[in-house]
Amino acid sequence: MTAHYLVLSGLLFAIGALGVLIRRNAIVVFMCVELMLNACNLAFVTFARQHGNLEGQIIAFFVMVVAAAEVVVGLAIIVTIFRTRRSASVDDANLLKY
Amino acid sequence: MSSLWLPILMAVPVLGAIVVALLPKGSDKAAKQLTLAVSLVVLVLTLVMAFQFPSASGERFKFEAVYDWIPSFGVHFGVGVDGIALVLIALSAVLVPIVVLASWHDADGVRTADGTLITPKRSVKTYFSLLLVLEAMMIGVFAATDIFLFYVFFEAMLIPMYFMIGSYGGAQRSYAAVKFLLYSLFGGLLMLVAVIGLYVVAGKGTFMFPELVGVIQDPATQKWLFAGFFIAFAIKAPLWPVHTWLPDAAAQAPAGAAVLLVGVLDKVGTFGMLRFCLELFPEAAKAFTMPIVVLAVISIIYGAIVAIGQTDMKRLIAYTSISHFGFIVMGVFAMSQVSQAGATLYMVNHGFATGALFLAAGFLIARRGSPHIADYGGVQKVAPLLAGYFLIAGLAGLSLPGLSSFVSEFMVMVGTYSSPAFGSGALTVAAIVSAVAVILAAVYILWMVQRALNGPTAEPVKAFKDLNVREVAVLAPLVALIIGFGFFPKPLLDVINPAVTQTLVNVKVDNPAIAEKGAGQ
Amino acid sequence: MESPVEIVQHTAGGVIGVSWLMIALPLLGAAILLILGRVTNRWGHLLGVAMSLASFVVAVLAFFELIGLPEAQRRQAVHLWEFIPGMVDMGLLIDPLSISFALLITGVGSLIHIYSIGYMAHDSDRRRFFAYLNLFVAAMLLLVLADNYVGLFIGWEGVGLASYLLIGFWQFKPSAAVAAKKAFVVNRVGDFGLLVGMFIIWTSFGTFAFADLGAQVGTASQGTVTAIGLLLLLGACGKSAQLPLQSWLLDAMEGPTPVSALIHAATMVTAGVYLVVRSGAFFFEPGSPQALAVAIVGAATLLAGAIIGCAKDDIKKGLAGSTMSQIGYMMLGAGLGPAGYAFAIGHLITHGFFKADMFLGAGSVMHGMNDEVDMRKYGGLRKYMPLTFATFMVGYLAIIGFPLLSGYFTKDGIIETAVHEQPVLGWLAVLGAGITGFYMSRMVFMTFFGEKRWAEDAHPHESPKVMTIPLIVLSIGSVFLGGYLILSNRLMVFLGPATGRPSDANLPEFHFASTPGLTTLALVAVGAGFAWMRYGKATVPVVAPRGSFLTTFARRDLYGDALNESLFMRPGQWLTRIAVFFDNRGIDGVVNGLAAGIGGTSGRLRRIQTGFARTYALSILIGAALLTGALLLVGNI
Amino acid sequence: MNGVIEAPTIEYGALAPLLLVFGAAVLGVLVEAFAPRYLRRAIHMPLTLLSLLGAFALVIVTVVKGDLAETAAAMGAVAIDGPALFIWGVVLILSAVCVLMINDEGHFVASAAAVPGSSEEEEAEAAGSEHTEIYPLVLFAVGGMMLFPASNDLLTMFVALEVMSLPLYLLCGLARRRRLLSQEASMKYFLLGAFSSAFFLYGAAMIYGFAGTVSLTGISKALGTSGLLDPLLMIGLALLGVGLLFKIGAAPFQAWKPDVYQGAPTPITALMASGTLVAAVGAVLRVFWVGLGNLDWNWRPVMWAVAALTMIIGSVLAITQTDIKRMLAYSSIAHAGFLLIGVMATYDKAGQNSGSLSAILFYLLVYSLTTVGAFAVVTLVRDPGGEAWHLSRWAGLGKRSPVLAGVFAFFLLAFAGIPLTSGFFGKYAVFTAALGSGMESGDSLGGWMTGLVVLGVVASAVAAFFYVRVIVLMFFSEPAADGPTIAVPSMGTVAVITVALLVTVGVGLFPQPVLDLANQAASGLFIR
Repeated sequence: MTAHYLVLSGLLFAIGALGVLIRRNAIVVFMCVELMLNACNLAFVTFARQHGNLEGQIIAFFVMVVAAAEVVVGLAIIVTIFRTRRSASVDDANLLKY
Repeated sequence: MSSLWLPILMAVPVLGAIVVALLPKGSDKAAKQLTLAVSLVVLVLTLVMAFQFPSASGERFKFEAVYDWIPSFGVHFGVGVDGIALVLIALSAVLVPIVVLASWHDADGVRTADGTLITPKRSVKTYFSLLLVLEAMMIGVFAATDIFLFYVFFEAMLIPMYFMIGSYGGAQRSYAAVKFLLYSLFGGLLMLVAVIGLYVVAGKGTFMFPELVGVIQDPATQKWLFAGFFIAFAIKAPLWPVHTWLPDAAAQAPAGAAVLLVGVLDKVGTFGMLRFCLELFPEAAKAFTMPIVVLAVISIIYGAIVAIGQTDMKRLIAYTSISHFGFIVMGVFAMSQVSQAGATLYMVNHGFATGALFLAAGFLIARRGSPHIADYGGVQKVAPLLAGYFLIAGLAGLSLPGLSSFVSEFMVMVGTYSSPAFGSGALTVAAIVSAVAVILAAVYILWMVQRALNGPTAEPVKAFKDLNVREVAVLAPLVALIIGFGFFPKPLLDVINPAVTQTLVNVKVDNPAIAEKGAGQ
Repeated sequence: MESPVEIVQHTAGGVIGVSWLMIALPLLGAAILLILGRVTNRWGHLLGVAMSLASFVVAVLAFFELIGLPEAQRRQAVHLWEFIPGMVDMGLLIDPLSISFALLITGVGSLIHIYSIGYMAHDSDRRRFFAYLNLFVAAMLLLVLADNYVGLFIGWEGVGLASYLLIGFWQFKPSAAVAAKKAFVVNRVGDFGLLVGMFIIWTSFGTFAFADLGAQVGTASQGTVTAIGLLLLLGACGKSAQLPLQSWLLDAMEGPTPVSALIHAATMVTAGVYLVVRSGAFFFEPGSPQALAVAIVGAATLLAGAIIGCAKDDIKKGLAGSTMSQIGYMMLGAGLGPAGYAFAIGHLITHGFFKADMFLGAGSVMHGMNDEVDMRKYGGLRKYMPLTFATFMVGYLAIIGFPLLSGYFTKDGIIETAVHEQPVLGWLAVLGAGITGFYMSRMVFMTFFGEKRWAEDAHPHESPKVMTIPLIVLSIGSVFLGGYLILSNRLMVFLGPATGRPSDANLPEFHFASTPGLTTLALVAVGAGFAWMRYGKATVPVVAPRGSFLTTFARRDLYGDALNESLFMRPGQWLTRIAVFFDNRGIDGVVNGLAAGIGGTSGRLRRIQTGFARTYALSILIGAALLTGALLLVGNI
Repeated sequence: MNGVIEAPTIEYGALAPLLLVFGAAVLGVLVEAFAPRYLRRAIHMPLTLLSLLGAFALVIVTVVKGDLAETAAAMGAVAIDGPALFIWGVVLILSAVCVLMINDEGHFVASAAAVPGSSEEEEAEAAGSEHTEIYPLVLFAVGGMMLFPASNDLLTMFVALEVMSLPLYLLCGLARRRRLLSQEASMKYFLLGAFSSAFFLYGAAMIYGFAGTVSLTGISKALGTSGLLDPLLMIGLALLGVGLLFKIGAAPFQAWKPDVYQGAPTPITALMASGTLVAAVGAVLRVFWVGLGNLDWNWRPVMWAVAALTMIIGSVLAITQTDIKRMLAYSSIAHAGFLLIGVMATYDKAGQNSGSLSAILFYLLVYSLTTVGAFAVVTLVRDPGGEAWHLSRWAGLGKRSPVLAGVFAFFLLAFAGIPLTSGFFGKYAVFTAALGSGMESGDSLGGWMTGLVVLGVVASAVAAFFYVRVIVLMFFSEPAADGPTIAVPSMGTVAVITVALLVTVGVGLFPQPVLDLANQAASGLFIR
């Protein structure tokens, strides 16, 4: 019965990954990453339930904290880029290539 | 047990190099003189050592010295010489001072007879310290009795030569230098795999050559490892078809460097075949003999034919060397006492003969600023000495009887023809075909002589000055050696023969020569 | 038949003990002259002559010491030094054969040295010339004195070198340079044969020393012996300008005339004959394929040479043709086994005299006619240079075999034996003699008779004593030597120990009125008469008429050069071009192509680094998918 | 489960180095908060350096004391064993060296917030203000690098990964010159890094799902008992791998490396190219042989492909690079490939693999130091607009400043693995290990290992080409008319280059001491 949750988390993860690939706006891309992280959380919690131990749930909390930290850093970077380029599009920033 | 001869022999030039490199700015002359002095010291030491050789202790290797270097890899700083190594070390020790003298002005901007600058001024100190480093490595590579140490020198030698070609050479120098380096490096890396493989398979935990002889038994393994070593050596001693780096490198290198490149560095390849390919992997060596002899014969004839077609002196000489290396390889793999002794002697004589030829050509080019034969003509009239030495060197190149190279070439051919190692007539055929090179050699040398030295004197040639004292001092010793060993090769052969006998024992070919004639003892 | 006697190691000292001086002295002379260089310009030529004479003296003394010994002792091997340990011991072999060569070489050599003092007087490089001459003498002596094939080969190539240097002595003339190179290269073709022959000798007998070989040849298979014989013959053809390797000799006339006299007439070119005789062991029984081959080559060459001689207007080339032809006779003789050896060697010696005589005479003429060589521009010179004329006449009579002169005895000896052993070849030789009569007479008439056809500035005059005296000495030899050697078989008996000879019982005696002999004389007379009509009575046009097909055929040296060119030179050049191209484009092309290929790949691959973060993300996703897939796959294997 | 939770035990002694670094980092933040602007640098520099050196000293002490715990510290969260300590030492040296470089003027932006080319920026530059936050950020990153290879459960590892990465994301964006590039690099690194760490986390989740625990010890126990072909496990393994391989820049996860290395301020590039790589390889080793050691039959073939691909991509793509930093980035990709060969070799059952483990540790040490040296040289070759990155600008450097060019050439030769340089022995050790394990009976790959080594050899021959190309440029071609100026190196940079050179030369001549160290570190293997 935990299977459904796993499937859901899988879906979420896939959606997030796809979002990263499809969306241009850096913020959205970043939110997709967060979505992937949360998919992980769901999986952890599910497994915690399945194995009947707390580890998974504890991990989920850790992940949230890390994600928060990531947000801080990420937004800082993205905002700077936006200020410089007047655009938050991931594709605009491709001076570095080949 | 451990004698200090060889370590000292290697230390002296290294220290010399460091001192030369540290000399203050503008002390070019001092650098040259110091280098010359150091190289002469090395020469003297080598000769003293050589004269002690017969009486020195040790079965296979004499003057042995073995120190731990990298215990956890089983690597030793192990040096020692048998007859073969000794003569090659002596060759290097003789050539270096001559080269130093010959390239006296190479680094400070060469001007032609009519005063046009061919090569700009470059760092003299660097050039000569590189030369000394190279000398140390040349001695080391022949002296190494530890396979890993041999490999280290084998590869490290490339670097000084690379810089000598790359920053002191002709117009195409960087292309030539890179080609030379990558070609050899590639071969060397394949050899590295074989070296490691040998270490792992042998499982002896050591790289000392004597302890690894005859350890690998399984024929299949032997073949793989043999291939690894042989390819590296074939590239080094350019064997058809992996030879094309040599003409470029030799043509672009300054004459002095070219002499060391063709005279000594390439010998490492043939030396390696004789010392390592044969003794470590005898079964494989026997299995591969025929294909390799075929390649050698191709090199002999092909090199000669292509040489005939060259318009650039140095390239021409390089191709003649390819032909000569064919002879050496053929002699090595014919696996008879006479042929291998001949091949070893050939390594030495070729060093002198081709060295002299390169240097004479270098002096010619230094006066005219062009390597193209067509730009010369009638040199004989204005510079008889230069022409004379050039001619003698050339005659040595076509191994005229009475000159040293004849003895070795003759021994290689006779030894191959009469090799008892293999019943098959293939070797006799190889010998006969290779003898055709005798005719071709006359063509490529004499045609060059005819075009460059004979005929009416070309306009720019009229300005030529004849050899000066320094240049005579460069060529005279070589010519003396060429003629001397042409009539009295015994001293060399007496040293070489026992070592060759030992080799053949390790290769386990039935060799009547060891019993009676040939062994010279 | 008596076979050669055993070679004994020379123990007692004496002159034979120091016979190496014969070689050493001229070698020393050459070394001094070359190393000291200009310093010796003033007295260099004198040193050269002195050294040559000294070596002649040694030879004479050795000769007398040798004939002092009993027959069985007359082959003395003198050990010198260990050359290649276990392979070759360098040593000299003093026996009748080698000593007679030594006498010829040093004797005629010395005369030519002396002659050259005068001939080269005006050449700035006279010193170098004498250095080379000495070098040649030394090498030639090593060739004939060495007691093993390797030593012989060293001398063999040494004379080749000397001849190269001397032909190209005036190397600033492109023609001379080319001729020198050609001579060397063609000789190398012969050397190839000699080399391979030596391989087989070593392989089958394990020695190069004549002493050991003589005994062992019997042990080898017929095939081996034949192979060796034919290969040695190839070598001989190269040195002695026999067909098919004759082409270099005519060009070799580019050298100064004394050189042509010494090297390309008297001595070096006869080395081939020496080789065959010295290797008698391999040619012993006449009629064996290799012996027959020698005889055939000889016969063919004697005709070819004679024909060429008929058409040449250049006096030296005419003589060169005749040299070819005469050596052909010697070869023929050498191919007839021990019976012919004595005559071959005899003819070789006498030819050495009269041909040298005539070459030097020609030189003297050129000297007077400021180096004009075209006989059509001579004529009526007998009044102006009587001595030269007289000596030349002697040589002429000797060569056409005028009764009782040297050539008569030796050539006739060869012809007689040939007719007896190989009739066909014998009669060809007779024919050849007739042609000889024609072309030599032609030469004499064109040069010394008829009316003047000189260039305006020509002031013919007799040459100085230093040049004429050698002529006289040589002509004396040309008169008497032959008779002395042949009559009562002196030479044959003398050479016996070295070459083997018919047993005393059936030593041939000389018939003055044999069929072949008389036929020869008749034909010679016809030839001479024909020559008189064409060139004596009739006026000789200054420019050569087109001439018949046969004439052009002869003028072009029987198209020998054309043949070589179309058969070897051109294909060779093409091969070279192709090889060079293949090397640059083919082999090196592959190497560079490989490098370029990697570079290209890199250039294309780096395009996948688009710089778009999302592309990178995609690559990561794909990578993840691949990894997962791979792992699941591997897991289920 | 009962409600009683015991208080966790923490081995402060063993963890001291780690704690010191993190503590100093926190202290640094406080300094940022309270110390006056003009004082900050004066405080930060010694604080950072001292804490790093102190931590290094502590590591030495622990090693000398020698009694390593049999089990992981901090309730099994942090494994402080031989390899970990070795890596700690290496990371600490590297970071200390890098800090010397970082400390130089002119690498970092005056005010990150200011728009490039804006008036604010000019003012900030005029005021000489600068971002002293760099120091604590570096310290956090270093702390992460230490924790990453030492963490004994996937959670700790994930946290360490982030602690290591987040500061680096920021640092990448702080270049003073070419700020657009710098910011772009920073963003790419951030997004992709976050993306990949998400994979890592999901992989961890899957494995947790399989094993019911995230501690590596537990995982390997679980593997020992139950069936190994559970798809959960495989997926987990794969995704975990993605996260780790991304960090060491193995193909096909290498895409970020060139861009980030090029854009980031060179000292930071040096830190990433050396420290991050070392830490990541350490983590890979720990996960793949402590956690998944029993699974090697499954992951080694895949790793084989990855290693091969990485070497090829790295060396082939480097050939046509025209930017020195990009070229070095690709070269570091190629070297990651060589290191993976080592990882492949290190499979044998406990005790057997110490040889190859020490090979990898040795390789890490020598390679990373050479790398730092090389980047240090790059910082000195300047154009008016900043560092001269384009290779064409390096033409004839050998004429203008032979010493610098010579040193750089030597580093390049070391990268190429020419004998008598440290790089050669690194390669040699790894290749030997690989062949050795290939020859072992019962190796799942056997002959394939030889194949991989040959491939590696070919790759390094190709790689040699572009190293040589730079040497050709520097020495054999004539200098450009308006060639780059060579900045007068600060004491710090001189020190960096000297250290790097000494190690490269010294180890090249006498590798034995370092080898002994590596052997000793490897002898204990990992705590399981």
